[in-house]
Amino acid sequence: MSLPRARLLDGYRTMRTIRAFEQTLNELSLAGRVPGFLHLCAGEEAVAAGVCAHLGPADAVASTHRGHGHAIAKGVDLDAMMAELFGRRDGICHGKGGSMHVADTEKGMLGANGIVGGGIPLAVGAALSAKVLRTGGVAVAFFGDGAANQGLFHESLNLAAVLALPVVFVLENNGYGEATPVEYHARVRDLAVRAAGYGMPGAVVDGMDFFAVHAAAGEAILRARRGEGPTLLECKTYRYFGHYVGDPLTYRPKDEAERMRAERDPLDLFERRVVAEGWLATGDLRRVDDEVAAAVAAAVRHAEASPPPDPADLMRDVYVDYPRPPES
Amino acid sequence: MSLPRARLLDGYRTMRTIRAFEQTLNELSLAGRVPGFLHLCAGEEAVAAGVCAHLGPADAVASTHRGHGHAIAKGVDLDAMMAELFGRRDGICHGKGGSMHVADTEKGMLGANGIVGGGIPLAVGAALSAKVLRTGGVAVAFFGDGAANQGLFHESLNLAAVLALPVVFVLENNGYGEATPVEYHARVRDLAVRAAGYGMPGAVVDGMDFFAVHAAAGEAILRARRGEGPTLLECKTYRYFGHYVGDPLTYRPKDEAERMRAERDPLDLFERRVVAEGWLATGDLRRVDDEVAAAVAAAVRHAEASPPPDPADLMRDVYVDYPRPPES
Amino acid sequence: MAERTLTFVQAINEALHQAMERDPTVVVIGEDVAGGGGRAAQGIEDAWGGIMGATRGLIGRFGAARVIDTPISEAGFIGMAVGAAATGLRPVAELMFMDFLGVCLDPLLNQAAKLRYMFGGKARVPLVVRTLIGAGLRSAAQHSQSLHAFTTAIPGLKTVVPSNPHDAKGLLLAAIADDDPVVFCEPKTLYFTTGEVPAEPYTVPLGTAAVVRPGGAVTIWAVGRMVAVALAAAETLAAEGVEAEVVDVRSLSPLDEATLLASLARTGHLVVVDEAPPRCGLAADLAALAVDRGFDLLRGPVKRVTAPHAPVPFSPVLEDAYVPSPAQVVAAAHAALET
Amino acid sequence: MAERTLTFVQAINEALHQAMERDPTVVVIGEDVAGGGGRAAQGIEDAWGGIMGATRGLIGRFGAARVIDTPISEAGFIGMAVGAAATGLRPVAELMFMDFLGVCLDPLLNQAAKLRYMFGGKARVPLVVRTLIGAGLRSAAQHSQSLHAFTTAIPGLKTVVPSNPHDAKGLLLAAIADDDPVVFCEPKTLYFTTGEVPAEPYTVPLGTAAVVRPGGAVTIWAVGRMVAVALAAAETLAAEGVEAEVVDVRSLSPLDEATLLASLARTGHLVVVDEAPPRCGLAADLAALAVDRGFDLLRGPVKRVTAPHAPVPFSPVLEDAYVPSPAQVVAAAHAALET
Ligand SMILES: Cc1ncc(C[n+]2csc(CCOP(=O)(O)OP(=O)(O)O)c2C)c(N)n1
Ligand SMILES: Cc1ncc(C[n+]2csc(CCOP(=O)(O)OP(=O)(O)O)c2C)c(N)n1
Ligand SMILES: [Mg+2]
Ligand SMILES: [Mg+2]
Repeated sequence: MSLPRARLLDGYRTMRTIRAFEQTLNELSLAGRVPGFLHLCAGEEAVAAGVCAHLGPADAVASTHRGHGHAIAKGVDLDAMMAELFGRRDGICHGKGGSMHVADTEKGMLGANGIVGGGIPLAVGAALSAKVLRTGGVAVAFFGDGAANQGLFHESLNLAAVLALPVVFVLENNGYGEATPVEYHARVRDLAVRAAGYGMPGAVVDGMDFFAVHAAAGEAILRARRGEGPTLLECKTYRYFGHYVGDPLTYRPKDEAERMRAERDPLDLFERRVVAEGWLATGDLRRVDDEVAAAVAAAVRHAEASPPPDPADLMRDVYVDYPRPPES
Repeated sequence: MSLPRARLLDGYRTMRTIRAFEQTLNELSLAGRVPGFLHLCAGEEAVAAGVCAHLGPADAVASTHRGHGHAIAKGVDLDAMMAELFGRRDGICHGKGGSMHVADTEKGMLGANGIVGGGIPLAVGAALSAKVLRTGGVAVAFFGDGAANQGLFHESLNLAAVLALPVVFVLENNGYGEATPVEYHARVRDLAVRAAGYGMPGAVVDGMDFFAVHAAAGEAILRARRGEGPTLLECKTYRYFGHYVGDPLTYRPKDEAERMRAERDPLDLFERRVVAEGWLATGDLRRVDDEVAAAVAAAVRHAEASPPPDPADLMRDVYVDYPRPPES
Repeated sequence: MAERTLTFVQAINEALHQAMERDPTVVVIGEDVAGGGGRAAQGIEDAWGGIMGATRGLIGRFGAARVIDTPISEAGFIGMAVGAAATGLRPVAELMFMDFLGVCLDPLLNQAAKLRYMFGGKARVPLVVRTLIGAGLRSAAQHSQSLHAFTTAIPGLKTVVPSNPHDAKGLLLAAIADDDPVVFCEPKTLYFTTGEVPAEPYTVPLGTAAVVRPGGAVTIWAVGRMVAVALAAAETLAAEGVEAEVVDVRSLSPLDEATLLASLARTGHLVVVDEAPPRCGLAADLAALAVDRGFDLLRGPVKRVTAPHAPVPFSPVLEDAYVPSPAQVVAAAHAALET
Repeated sequence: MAERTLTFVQAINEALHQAMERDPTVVVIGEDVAGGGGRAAQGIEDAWGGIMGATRGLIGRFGAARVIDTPISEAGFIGMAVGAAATGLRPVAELMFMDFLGVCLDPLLNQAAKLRYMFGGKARVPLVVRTLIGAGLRSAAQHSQSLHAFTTAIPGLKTVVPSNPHDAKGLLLAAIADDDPVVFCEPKTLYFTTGEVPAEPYTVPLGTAAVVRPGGAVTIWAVGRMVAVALAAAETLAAEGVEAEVVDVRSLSPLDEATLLASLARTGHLVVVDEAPPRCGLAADLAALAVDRGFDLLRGPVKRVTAPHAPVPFSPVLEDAYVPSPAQVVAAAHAALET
């Protein structure tokens, strides 16, 4: 099943941007140029891109600690995002959030989230808003295989099913929660089977294949938009880097990531497909690559040029309105 | 499948004791003679009796706000239990716990629990102790249909499956969580299907039929004892009284309870079966009825004769050991 | 206008009706807030209207789309309410007993309280969580706690505790209109106490304390159910010739430091009364305020009257000994005046 | 015996080894406490040993039956630990960051803390929950909180916060040997600080504070990471001729009121330093103690130095402004001495 050329290019651009962004950050972080810890999603690009291709600004996504890809796919400004990761004043959160809290509510990006499972009920809430306010919007909750063992997952899915809310639960199964393999932390092959416990459709998708994700997500989002309720979509995927930048990766076979990169890389798979089918030419893709490289480099320059926040803003935005905070 | 005569009489005595205990409490509570709120389990006797018939003092159960039946079936002393409900010094918890916290750790009764779902992980913990300390014991978590929507349910079942612990999860589906029917709070006919999400066997049992519960629980407990891991057992049952004593019961059809009492009463079903099969004579059962009635009446007398706790004991048993509590 | 008397729970109910009437984005969410799972077809829609009737009648008036019964999934539905608040609704979620914060702290602690700050000011979370607090109903350790200090401690949340029907209505309307997340604690033993309540909608602004009894000898800061206990103690003290000034703290965060300290300035002596246990509680918080910003005003020790450092016991004699009494407040006032 | 220097995390690790060695009922439970899901077959059993290595080596020595990797299910596994503690084990559960209390408060608040009392003394819950607290690692609002006041506030729980490797080992061994549930808070920025630690097992009793610097002019009560901040401030003050006495509170519940008040008796002036925000926190709790039981000793206001009433920000410049500094403690000491 093909897509219009512009949509194909958009999908590819999203994936390439995520890849370039994450690779750049890996280097910057290892070089000590970015504060704090980073959870990178290189390898998982097809999920964010394939799902968010169906979403507009009236639709909401809630994300995870590994949230850069979702933010990029949801259209968050690259410069402002990079500045945020640097902790700068021009950051999308003015430096208050950092990598784990990148957010842009105007774009429907309800935030990365430092609490495993924490974003899931937020997406359900966005779906409730869409339903009550009849915006026609849908919500998507992204979360990992590890998060599927949190109580928040269970309660959120059942609640969404009971209230028939327009939300899609996208489980990014990358095989590990930190150092723990999914084969250890759950006794089922497919976590998607849990959907049946809520009377909700569940599906397993090849999360390395943009087209597979795009098709399955399209269907689920359409169901949601039609008022037919939620879906659980398990995307089998893989993270190339460690759990965080600096992870010694002692817990997975040395060649596992190399094999995935060589055989299942989502950008390669995409390229092979579109070229083989004659939908796009290699030159089209290389042009995107160049544009993306330039954009990411510009974002780094923008971030580095941005001043740090003013310490006087420490107490700003704790509340919308608060008569005199307590002295300390 | 028959049982030895003594086991049959035990099972009946347990059910009859629970029934008499709860009916007596309903009257006492309506008459204002028992403090606080009571959640009675009349109608659900076959579950507690059928499951606990397989348990010894080295086995543990964790219970719910509707816990009198589990405590009785687990062998907690009737006098001490009644005194507890009256808030007296001779209560099993010296008046500190009341109906929602009836417990006797020496009997392996880890407590009624005021938090919906709160007891489930405690049972998992008792199973961990049994496994690590190689006691040969098993643990049982009793909980309701409503509790199956708590995150604690989800996390506990998955954890028990992952660690292959000797625990049986007994879901008492009485059709309602407070005023909310199960058809509203879950979109599945059988909550037992959730077991599949944890790679755990799940079964649906007629919870009004002592023999059905006894057989299914026996199998699940044997599995657990053999080290083959946990099971989820959904027992379809019914509570005759309201959610609490005083509940106006506006949320269920007027004749529903009457129909259940007439057609599906666990004591009646038991009696019909044992008499029809010639396992016991009606006279045997009436003798038990009389003994039970006397025992419950004696428990009430004991409770009423017991003095209230000494207010000086207010600060006792907060800790095993605490150097001077703060003044207030 | 003629006087009109309502119970505390009627005042809450009226506030909810008026808020939903005026603002179509207000929704009510919780376990059995209608009851019967909204089974309109069977004519048993509003079977409960909340466990103590606070939400009764709402579903009939505003429909199941805005009065939402939930499964027993507090973390799920309060988390949902947070997400809904961040995307255009003004949810009023009911957490049946504050003890159940145990199963749903995260959506408040890590989400509602922090989204706006973490997002650099880009989010608003106009959420209200209504919840019952307090001992006295022989409900034992897991249904009797007063955990208002927990939410007061969390930057990003606001917390209020009304002590009478008038404030219950006015503070609830203010909380619902507020653009920040507010935890609205309802002392359950006040539910059927009565008081004058104007029929029209009105607000009691968050961040305002109220002097509920003037007096020059000693100040008593009290909250929730303890306001009545303080007033009873003040009567006894008055009979002894000691005029106590009683201040109803009522808004725990934001805190009306000015009104509290102004009273202390008038008397120089202070007793703080709170129903929660003593450690890291509101009483300690207010005593610390006194000894920091009000040290020059103090002419004696700040005495706290709180529950003891113990869980709430079931037995009536023990529970009665547990809850702070007017006699304890009188004794504390004596001690505060002793220096 | 020769001096022996360990890091804070090595001291914790040694205490865990020694406790497990001596008592076969001690088990360690948590996410990646071994890592790799205990996949012995693949030779990657101890892949992590805890996110910062505190539990490293345990699974190799004591096996997967006693060193238990869990799914990301804090309420489940801490609840399990409570149940295990009530039935014969002495679990040491690891809650990776104390911020995650949001998803697992119930097993502590409503179960571990209350079982013994509710059961009339029939249960013991010898549980330890180890958890990281504090800002400073640029981890933003959900991975930087210091929630030790939350557990201190709960009757039935004990809470300790060691400030150095020696106490880390001794308090952890005492906590594991204790028959009550203990929340053991580890200030994460201290993890790689070093100090003298005896090799043999020893305990620092719960309920004891320590005077870590004598001085007669002003008392500073501090906890955890703030002890070093207080000591740095004391150096500056000493240069001004003001000798500060620094007391490491270290056991928050039970609290060593005697040692704290004895120091106040010596100086008459008090500063309390805590890393958490001000409302209903430990600093308020201790200031309240001072103005109640220590009022006659006080010759000036009690000044608190805490984080501000805000979430922890990400950006280094903001986070550095957020965490209490020696300069703030010096200023507070000046204010405390001013009257
Ligand atoms: C409630 C909670 N528990 C634990 C953590 C620590 N933690 C951060 S990421 C992570 C692993 C999450 O695994 P998964 O959901 O599979 O997402 P992935 O990292 O693989 O993308 C853990 C345990 C946390 N942030 N929140
Ligand atoms: C965490 C929590 N939420 C809500 C309640 C209030 N509550 C007490 S019993 C109950 C219904 C429980 O339903 P179910 O699990 O089906 O048990 P049943 O009462 O039917 O035996 C509720 C909501 C509670 N005690 N704890
Ligand atoms: Mg994962
Ligand atoms: Mg039920």
